[in-house]
Amino acid sequence: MSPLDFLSAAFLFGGGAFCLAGTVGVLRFPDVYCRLHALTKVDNLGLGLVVVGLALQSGSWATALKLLLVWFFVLISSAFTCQLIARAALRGRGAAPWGGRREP
Amino acid sequence: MDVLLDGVLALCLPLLAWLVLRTESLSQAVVLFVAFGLLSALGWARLEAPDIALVESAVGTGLTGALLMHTLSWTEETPPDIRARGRRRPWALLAVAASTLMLGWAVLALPADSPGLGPLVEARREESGVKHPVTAVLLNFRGYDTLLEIAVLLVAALGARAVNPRSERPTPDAGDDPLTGELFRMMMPALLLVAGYLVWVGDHGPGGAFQAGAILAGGGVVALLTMRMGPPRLSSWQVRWALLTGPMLFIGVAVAPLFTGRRLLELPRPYAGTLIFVVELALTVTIAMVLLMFFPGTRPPRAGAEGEP
Amino acid sequence: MNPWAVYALSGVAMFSVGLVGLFSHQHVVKRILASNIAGSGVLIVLVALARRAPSGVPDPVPHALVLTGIVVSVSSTALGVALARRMARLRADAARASEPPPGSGGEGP
Amino acid sequence: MHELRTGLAFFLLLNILAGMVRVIRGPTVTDRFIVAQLFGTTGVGVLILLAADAGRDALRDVALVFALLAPVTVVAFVRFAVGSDAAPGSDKEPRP
Repeated sequence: MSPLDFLSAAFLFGGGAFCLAGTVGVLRFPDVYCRLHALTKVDNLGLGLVVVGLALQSGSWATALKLLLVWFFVLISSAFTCQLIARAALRGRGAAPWGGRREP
Repeated sequence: MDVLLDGVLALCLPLLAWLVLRTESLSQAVVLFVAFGLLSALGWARLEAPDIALVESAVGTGLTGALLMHTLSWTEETPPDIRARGRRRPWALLAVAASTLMLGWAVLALPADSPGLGPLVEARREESGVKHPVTAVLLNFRGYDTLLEIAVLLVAALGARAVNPRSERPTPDAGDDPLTGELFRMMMPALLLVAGYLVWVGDHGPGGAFQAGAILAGGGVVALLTMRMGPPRLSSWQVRWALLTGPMLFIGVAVAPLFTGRRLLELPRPYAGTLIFVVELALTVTIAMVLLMFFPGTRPPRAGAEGEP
Repeated sequence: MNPWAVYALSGVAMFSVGLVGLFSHQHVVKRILASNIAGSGVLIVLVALARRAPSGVPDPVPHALVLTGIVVSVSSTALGVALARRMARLRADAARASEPPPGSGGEGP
Repeated sequence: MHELRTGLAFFLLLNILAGMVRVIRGPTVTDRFIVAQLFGTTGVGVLILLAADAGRDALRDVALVFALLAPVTVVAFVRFAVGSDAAPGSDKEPRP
């Protein structure tokens, strides 16, 4: 395992950790807006670290650039997704933001 | 680890399918169905079928999800089929379980290593004019299926449009909303680029007209749902030509060999590659327009009885 | 139990779940989803069988057939959904026509 | 390295299954849709991990298509969630 492999393994583990954090966030957070926050963490950081980890061990610049392109598109769509869903939830279904009290 | 991944994926596909059909509320069923489409795309990827994973993700998850979500505002939320739950007789379940076991046994009884038609296709691949075997089979060896498939798409588009005639054109500038506007402006160039790439890569890798057409249709749907573009009206000649270029060119290419003494759909060897590429380009336009016509412009019925969709 | 058999059995299970769903629901869109799931089950069985090729390269003919199958199932779903929309609109029009116009004459049919 | 990648792909798949809980329990439609988006992104992660194996480069195109078509479902959902009388997401108050 060359040092590059160690580095990419570290990035992959980081990516996996953020994906886990995002999923747990979506499961545990009390209301729609917090869950949206958790969702976008998976998009940019979870996937980002996995992409960097794979780009390191892909060995060819073309593959690395394509991975970054995939991540770039996910970033764009996640930014718009988060904003659109939050506005739709606020206006359409009127999901009241969580008031800070501990729900049972 | 591979076995574990395959096992869990194969296990949770039917589980998710059952979950989709068990839920009462329709919106939950649709969202679960989108998740099911995603998992089946992963299944295709594990089964070494990248072409099908590509079509599943482009057409299945992208457009079918949007189409079903769009339909939710028409149909009532909690369907009145609670009674169906009580009517389930034990005999029916027993019969289904027995037939599933029989099907499973029949599938397992098949020989474990039959080569199938792979070697046959491999031997004749140079004649097809393309390097990727699936595209060779799709557009050359079994071009007949693809020709009829385009006809099926056309009939479905005309049927969907005939059933929803009153698609009055929403005012395109109604949605001058900066957010979706920016999303649309950012997405369209990327979609066009990737669609062109997929048609081109279809020659020597997974890709082709269906995936590219679905991606273009995805861009069109975003434009349609954000009121940037009215639904394609059948009366405008551009829509008609877009619908007809693919099939007419394909039929032309299919019939042309008859005049030079060859059989139907027998593409001449030297030009087969370019002919296939031209036909795929035309098919992309047609498929994009057909998939776009499935989205109506009409408003859901504002009947008092239904109230909140 | 080699990998293709696992997916083939999963496809069979999906097909029977879809079939049961098709017959046990009354709601139109639910039945469209059920038929879609049954279709996916059949396609997964077909591709799983294609993967048995000993040379490791899966057999491209079932792949092309399944590709066509997915596109046809999407177009049939779209047509089914269009019909469901039409039924909903007719039901809404009928509901509006039958209910007495509330107070100030209500909206026209 | 193959084992690590496949292991991480399996871990992400477990994440997707864990997300099912929120889909079932999710009180509102929006919650369920958020989980569907989460599956989309995690699915992209699994696909690029699988794509790193030999001969599986085409799976990156699949991940690319997933990433590109995510907004299509979102726009459809927004149109459904806001209700179709208001132009989706327009800042002005929904016209009566």
